Amino acid sequence: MGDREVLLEVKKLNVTFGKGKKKFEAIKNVSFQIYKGETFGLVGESGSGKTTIGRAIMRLNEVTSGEILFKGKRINGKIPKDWDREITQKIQMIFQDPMASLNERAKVEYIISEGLINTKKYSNANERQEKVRDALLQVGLLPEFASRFPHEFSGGQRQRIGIARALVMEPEFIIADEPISALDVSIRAQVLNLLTKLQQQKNLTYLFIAHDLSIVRFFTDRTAVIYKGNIVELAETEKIFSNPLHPYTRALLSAVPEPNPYKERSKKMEIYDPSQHHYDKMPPSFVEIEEGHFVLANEEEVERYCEILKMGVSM
Amino acid sequence: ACSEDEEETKEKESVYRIVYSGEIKTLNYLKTSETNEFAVAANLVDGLIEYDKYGVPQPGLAESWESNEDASVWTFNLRKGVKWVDYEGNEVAEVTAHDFVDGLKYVLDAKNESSTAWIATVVKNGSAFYDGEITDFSQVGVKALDDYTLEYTLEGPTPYFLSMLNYVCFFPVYGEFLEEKGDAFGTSKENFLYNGAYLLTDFEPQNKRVLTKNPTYWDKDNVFIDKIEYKYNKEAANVAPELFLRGEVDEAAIPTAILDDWFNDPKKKDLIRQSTTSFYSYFYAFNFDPQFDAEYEPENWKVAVNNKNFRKSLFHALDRVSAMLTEEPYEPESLLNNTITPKNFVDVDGVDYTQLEPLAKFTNNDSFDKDLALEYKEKAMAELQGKATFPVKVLMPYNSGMPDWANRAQVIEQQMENLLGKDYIDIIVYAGPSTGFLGEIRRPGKFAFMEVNWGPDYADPSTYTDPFTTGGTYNKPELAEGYTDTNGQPIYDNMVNKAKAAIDPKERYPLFAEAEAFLIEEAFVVPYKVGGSGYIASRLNPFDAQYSQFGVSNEKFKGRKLLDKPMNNEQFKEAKAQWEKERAQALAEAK
Amino acid sequence: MKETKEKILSIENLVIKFSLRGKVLTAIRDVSLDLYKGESLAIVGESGSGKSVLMKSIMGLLDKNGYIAQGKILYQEKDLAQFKTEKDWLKIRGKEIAMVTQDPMTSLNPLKNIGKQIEEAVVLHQGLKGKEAYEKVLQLLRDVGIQDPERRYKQYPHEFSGGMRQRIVIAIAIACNPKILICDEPTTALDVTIQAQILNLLKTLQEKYQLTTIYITHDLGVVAKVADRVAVMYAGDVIEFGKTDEIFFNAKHPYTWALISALPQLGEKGKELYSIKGTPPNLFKEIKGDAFAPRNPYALKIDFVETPPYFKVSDTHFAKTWLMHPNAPKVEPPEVLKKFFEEGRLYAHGG
Amino acid sequence: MGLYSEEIRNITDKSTEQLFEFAAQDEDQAEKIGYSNYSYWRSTWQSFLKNKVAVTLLILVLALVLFVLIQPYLPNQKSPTEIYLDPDTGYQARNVKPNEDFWFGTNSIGQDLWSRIWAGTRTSLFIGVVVAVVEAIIGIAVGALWGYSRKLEGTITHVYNVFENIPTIIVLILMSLILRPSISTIIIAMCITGWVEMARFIRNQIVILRDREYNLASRTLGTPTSRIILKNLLPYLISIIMLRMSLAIPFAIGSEVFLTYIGLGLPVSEPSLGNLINEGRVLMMSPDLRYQLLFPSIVLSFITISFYIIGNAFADAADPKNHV
Amino acid sequence: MIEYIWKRLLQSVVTLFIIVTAVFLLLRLLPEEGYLGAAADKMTPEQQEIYLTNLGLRDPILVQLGNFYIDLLRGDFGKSITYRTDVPVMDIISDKIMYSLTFGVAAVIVSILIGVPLGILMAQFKGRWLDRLGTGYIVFIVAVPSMVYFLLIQVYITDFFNLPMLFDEDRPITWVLPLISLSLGPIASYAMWMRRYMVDELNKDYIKLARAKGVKERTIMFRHVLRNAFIPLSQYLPATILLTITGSIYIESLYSIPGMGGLLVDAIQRQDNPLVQALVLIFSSLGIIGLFLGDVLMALVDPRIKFGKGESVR
Ligand SMILES: Nc1ncnc2c1ncn2[C@@H]1O[C@H](COP(=O)(O)OP(=O)(O)OP(=O)(O)O)[C@@H](O)[C@H]1O
Ligand SMILES: Nc1ncnc2c1ncn2[C@@H]1O[C@H](COP(=O)(O)OP(=O)(O)OP(=O)(O)O)[C@@H](O)[C@H]1O
Ligand SMILES: [Mg+2]
Ligand SMILES: [Mg+2]
Repeated sequence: MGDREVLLEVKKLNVTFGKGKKKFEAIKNVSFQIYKGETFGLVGESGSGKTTIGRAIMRLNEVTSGEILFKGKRINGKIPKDWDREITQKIQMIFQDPMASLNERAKVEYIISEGLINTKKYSNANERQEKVRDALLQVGLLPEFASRFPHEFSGGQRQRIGIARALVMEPEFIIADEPISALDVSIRAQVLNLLTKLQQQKNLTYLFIAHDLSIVRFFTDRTAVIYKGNIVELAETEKIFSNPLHPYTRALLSAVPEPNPYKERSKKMEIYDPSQHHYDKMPPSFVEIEEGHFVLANEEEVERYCEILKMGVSM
Repeated sequence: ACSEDEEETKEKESVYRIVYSGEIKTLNYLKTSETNEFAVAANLVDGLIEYDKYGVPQPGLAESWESNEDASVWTFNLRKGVKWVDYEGNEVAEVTAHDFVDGLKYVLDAKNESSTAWIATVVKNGSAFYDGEITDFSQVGVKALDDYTLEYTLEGPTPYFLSMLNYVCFFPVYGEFLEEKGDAFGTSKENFLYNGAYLLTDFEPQNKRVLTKNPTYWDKDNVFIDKIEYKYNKEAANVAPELFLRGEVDEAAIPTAILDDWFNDPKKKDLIRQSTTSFYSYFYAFNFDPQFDAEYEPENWKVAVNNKNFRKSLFHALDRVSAMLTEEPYEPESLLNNTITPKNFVDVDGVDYTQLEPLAKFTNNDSFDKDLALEYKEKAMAELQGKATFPVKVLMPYNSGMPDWANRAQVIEQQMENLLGKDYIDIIVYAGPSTGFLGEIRRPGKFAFMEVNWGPDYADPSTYTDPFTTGGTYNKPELAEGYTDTNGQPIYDNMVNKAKAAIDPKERYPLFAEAEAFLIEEAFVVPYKVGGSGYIASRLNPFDAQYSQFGVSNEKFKGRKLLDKPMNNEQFKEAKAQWEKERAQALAEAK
Repeated sequence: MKETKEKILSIENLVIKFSLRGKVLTAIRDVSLDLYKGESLAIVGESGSGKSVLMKSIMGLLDKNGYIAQGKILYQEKDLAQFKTEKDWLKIRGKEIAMVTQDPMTSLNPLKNIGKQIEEAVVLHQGLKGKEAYEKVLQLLRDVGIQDPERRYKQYPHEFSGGMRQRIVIAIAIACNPKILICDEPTTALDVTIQAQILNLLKTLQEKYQLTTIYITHDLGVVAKVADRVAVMYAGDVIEFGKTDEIFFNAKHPYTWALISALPQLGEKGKELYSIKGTPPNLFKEIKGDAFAPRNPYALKIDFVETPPYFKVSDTHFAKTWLMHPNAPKVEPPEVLKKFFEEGRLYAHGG
Repeated sequence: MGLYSEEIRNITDKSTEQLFEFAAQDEDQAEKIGYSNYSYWRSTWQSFLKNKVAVTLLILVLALVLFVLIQPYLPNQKSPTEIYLDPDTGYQARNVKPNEDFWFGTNSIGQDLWSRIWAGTRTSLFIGVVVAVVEAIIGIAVGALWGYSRKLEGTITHVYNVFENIPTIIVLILMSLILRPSISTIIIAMCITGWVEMARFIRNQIVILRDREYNLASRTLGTPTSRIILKNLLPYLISIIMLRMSLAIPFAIGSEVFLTYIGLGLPVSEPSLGNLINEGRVLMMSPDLRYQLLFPSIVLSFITISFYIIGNAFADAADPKNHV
Repeated sequence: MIEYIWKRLLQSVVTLFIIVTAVFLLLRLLPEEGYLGAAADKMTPEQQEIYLTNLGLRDPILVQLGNFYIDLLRGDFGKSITYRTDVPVMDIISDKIMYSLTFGVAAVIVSILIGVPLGILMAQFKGRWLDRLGTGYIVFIVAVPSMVYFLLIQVYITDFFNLPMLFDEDRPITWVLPLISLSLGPIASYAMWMRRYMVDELNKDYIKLARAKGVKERTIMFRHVLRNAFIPLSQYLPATILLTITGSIYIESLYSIPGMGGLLVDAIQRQDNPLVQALVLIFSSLGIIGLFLGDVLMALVDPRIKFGKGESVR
């Protein structure tokens, strides 16, 4: 597993907003790697910093310290123009709100071809049109939709347009920031299916941000759980679900409602109380507790978690 | 307000109320040269002399006077017991001869920026003192021989010096007070001393001012109006007629625009009459030094204007009645002036200056003559063939702040072009700036043919011939081609100098009349009209005011009475005829 | 589960239309629905199916361009559909029926402190004044789990997090002392952990104050957690209703099937998740037959011709699909669902 | 409960056997349902057309503009500056009441008011339109930069504060004094102060819009700022811009009237609504002559009201929220 | 907060400095003729030169500017040149400011008292006759040139009630008409803004919740909407009040009110530089203070706003 090609690496990332008294550390010393071809999940409650990480990779937020490497090369801070252009194209993003992320006053055609115009890859208008057509077909929309405006589409279709917009750039890496939270159940499925299909066809790598663990479980290969700017647990998704170690992960898992009245009624919620840690005495570190399973813990907790692992107790 | 209880005891107070839109900047009569400003001062401060209602000089603060042979040294004996008082009537000092010296000293001190200093330079060494060439004021030709005797020594013979004394620069000031107040002199009713017929009891600029009869005035028996209330209103021109109808004011100028309405309304018709004219003279000037933009072809104009026939064609083509209709639609002729010097300015033995032989033919004939105009046009066309391009562009600016002038310009443009033909002239009506018009247009010579005006500075015909001598800023006739005399000077300058050398009016005036006639005959200017225009409704009798061609006398309320009912136009004309008769008599008697 | 069966509110053949720039849109098409005392009813359905409009009509809070074209809303022998004046409605709003709205961020007046906003309801509906009212507000704040209520009383909405604001909104609804509490997507804007807390809170409050509750949601997980009974809406119509387990494990309408099948929990990693093709119908047009038919893989020809009636599945469970007609071909739900149903029933017996 | 059972009975009779067959599933059909063929501008136009008052006024305004443009070429038109003479007296036909010769009468020097009013309307509309356009261009450019560029924000804010706090009349008067009274002076004077409001307005809108997700999306695609402003931001502002521009026209005309009042307007030889009204103002006291004020006032009021209503109606119509 | 005020103050001073300097320089572009007035004709060029030199206009422009600022720092605004010769500029202004202040404040009060309730009622009865009536009024005010109806009001109303036409401070009745005329415009704009803010506010979610609570519509209007709608208005309020002090040029001229309205126009037209500069300083300061007070007022009524958090430019 360790031999897999690392596509994106985040090293000791810190993001701070504001200055002086209003200073706010949104991301604290976060590190993780994303392998080529996988879907990497990022879960956590609202305000925990998920979007901030995504935007830091997209270079929409400035990084306070730390490094972000794409294919081993740094992409944060000052970088050469060529490289900038390349990663603009290679890393793409799908946004949370399908309505807000489309320019309502532009035709679908422009929205999708916008990136192409910028990279000047297809200077010829016909070629671009062709590309737009392909992209629309790929996301399961009809090419004639190109001449319409976004608000003529349903939520699911809009999100597909957003995906098509990312796809025409022929990216290798896509950050999907809660791409389905704003959609209702029936449309969610459409979008998830589409993302899966595209990944298979194009060997894409996803960073999938969500707060709903049931979706993360269905969709991702590995998952990181983030709490107040710290990654508290990172492992293969199934492992997280079968062996959640960090109390916050467990709380999060217990909070997801099950679509089963019987189960749901018998379920007990765990509440995460950060004061249970005694980090002032013994500061925590991000330890690999078993292969590929990292958790934020101090020595005392590591011992306890190992215990749990051995016993194989799950939720 | 304080007069309320007095009303019961006394007979009804005589109050004259008016709205005005032009505020005064200062009360400092030693500094100002603006009519509306010295008009206030004229009622607050008396000078050496004043005039009666026919224009005969009368003793003011001077009880008597005499001059030497050639009229270059004048001595005045002052009235005793005249007091300087403050605005509440409290006595401050007595008026003495020193006050006149102090006044002149102030005026001639350049740093005081008196805009009337140039008149005071008639006094010996006045100019030198002003320019700083001499610093000792005692060398200047004004002396208090004692408290009640004042002597002026002049630069040269000045037979009309008496009329100059009617001007503010020769007014007295109480030197101690002036010194004490410094720059603040004349900025408020408190910073001012009074020896005139009225006290300024209320002075709120841009709001109101009230003149109240001065109880300590030396001649208070001849002051009949007890109080004069001025109310400021920027829209005075529009609201005054209505205010007059409602009895809120006692005088209102009636704008031309609504005249018809008043004349057609039997109730209003009898309230209005023509207003009296002033000694401002308006005329159209041909510019011999065109400095305007190339787009208006100054070179071509220069060629054309130096052709006498061309000038004469325009001279005769200007239908002045038609132009005058824009401001006086009923009796346009009454305002027209056929000479530069208006009627009733000076006379020789009862013969009005404008009726002197050289001028009489112009005075009694309208310059407008279609046939002559066309005749001259033909001649000019023939002579200028190949020299000038036709139509000749005639740049005719007007002040855009004066709607009447704008209208007049449009009328004239059309009228002259239609008469002379658009193939001959192309009059270009041009809107000049509303402030600094003269400085932008007339003085730099940025016009071809334009309405200009001139007001007299003293009661002598030379005041009207001055603007056209070399150095004048009007139309530079000295540059006209073909008018150089044998001595290398312009013919006109020679004529004026010759006139100036004569002292006796009998000799002097006809010479000036000749010079003036020359200007008209050669069509350097087209006389147009006298100042003052339109109609007013007023409870004042225009013929009981002091009459002076120049200076402040005629601004005085002293001696005036309020009518119960305003004069109508018929009454006005009657009274005018009467007055003219009486005046001729009075003048003859005075000699 | 309560078996009282006492109807507290009854909607009969309700049709609600909106006029929009000259055109008419039918948002609720002939809906009939009963609400029983003490129960908690969940209304599910995709976005735009008319859930909110239905609830707003109960409160008399339809937008100005909307009107009840037909039908009755019976509450305590009064027909709310006939209410016209504000005076009528004031007897119902808050006092009898209260509402928890979807968006806690914008539902509070930003310029009034939290305490005053709750107190307004307390004064209005509980007749308390001054100190008493103040005490009551503190009590309510404590009830909805807000610590340090004295301090919080004086704070303004912007000083609260989303979850806390939602609690305030709930406190306001409770303060009205209503008989019926409508929760219109009370947790959609919140993240899972907070959602769970809020739902638990609502449940406790429901018991404590003996409220009849209506939940509107499109999250079946939420339904499972809180509802006794479920009504499924599609394009302005209730197409199936029944007890929660009946809907979850014995659904009959293909739309309900689709809804459940699309749950990611039912999906298999790497495989396609079930999804409904197409988009909902245009409400401006008249809908003939079963509104879901064009997107229904099991559509019968009659679905395009005739609107199906409610077919009875059990005494408490009805479905509006021709598939239930005796003449209709027998269809089985999709495979995944069958498995889910099995599992569920197992639980039912086990649990 | 009785409600439901009853219906079932009825229905069973109605339905025939063969209807209970599966219908063929057509996926495309499923996708297409629920769409209308929508076009933004067409819808905008259609919503606008629904506002009968605005449409009527628009037609009238267009008619007015057209008329004002062709009026001099129509038969029997008089010159706006020619002074007409009374054939009897040979002097100016002053203050002639409206008659068949002079449809709106003449003014105090015998010029034809009918043609003066249209010439004046022409001038004033020209000033209004030019000012509105220039203001819009400068205002939008500055406002867009101000709102979007964080670097320039401080500087422009300062410039704004300066312009905002110099009393407008000072600038208007100073400009009119320094330059000559003429159409271009008036236009320059008004533009100098006019763009400020527009810029602030655009900036506020852009600040609201600039952090919307779709702009972030464009940034992630590497779209240059200029195009983001042009394509992503300005189209959202078009309705507001139009509204403001349509209000700027009457405002500019109003300012011209004001300038004329304080004596800095166009020369009388150049008819404009401003100086026509100012001339007429003097005559208000005489009932006989009031017609000279009446006509230009009516035209001015009509233009103002029309643009006001049309602008508002258009802004309403351009808001997609109000489209069906 | 304190820090914020300091920063704002500093900014304002810089802004003022720029404004005053700019106006100062602009004034030097005016033709010199203007300083001489009618007297110019009778003055010799030398005399004119002396006059202009005495005014300081012959100094290099930077020296003039420097002198101006030095005097200003000493609190000396200079003396009037052409408006009221040699009278200290501040005396002139202080004579007038009371009238303008009284009229301005009264007009603001009247227009708020009428305009705001009108706007509220229009919002409450949106689309009904009252709303239409109000809109009609607003459109009328916008459309008809004010100089036309002001004059009509003055002439006909005074005629009808037999009132004096001109303002006389000692006769209270003469205050009424100018005040009414002065208020007509602001009433319309207050009504218009109030209506718009109310309608905006009425569409917000919290109003729905309030309705759902069972609060009466009228209570909603007054307890919830009104205050919230006042916030956007409150920001402009001080500025409007302060600027109303400058008065209406036209009304002041019609009724002979000795206020500030015409002063500025006169001062510029007469090129009375010291007066213009002082007035610009005053007006600009008023504007800036108004803006600042607006922000403070807004922060007072709106608990969401804290000072220092992002510099809002309105
Ligand atoms: N531009 C910014 N300035 C200041 N603080 C910010 C900024 N952007 C984000 N934050 C803060 O950083 C923290 C993390 O925000 P982020 O948006 O990354 O959370 P998230 O996990 O994506 O939350 P959600 O699930 O609500 O999207 C939050 O507390 C947020 O308030
Ligand atoms: N004021 C209105 N004018 C016109 N149409 C409206 C109005 N309010 C609601 N509708 C329409 O009525 C339909 C039902 O809306 P409703 O808000 O009830 O949906 P919902 O089921 O609550 O959806 P969501 O889950 O998104 O809240 C929608 O098509 C909506 O567009
Ligand atoms: Mg986020
Ligand atoms: Mg809803």
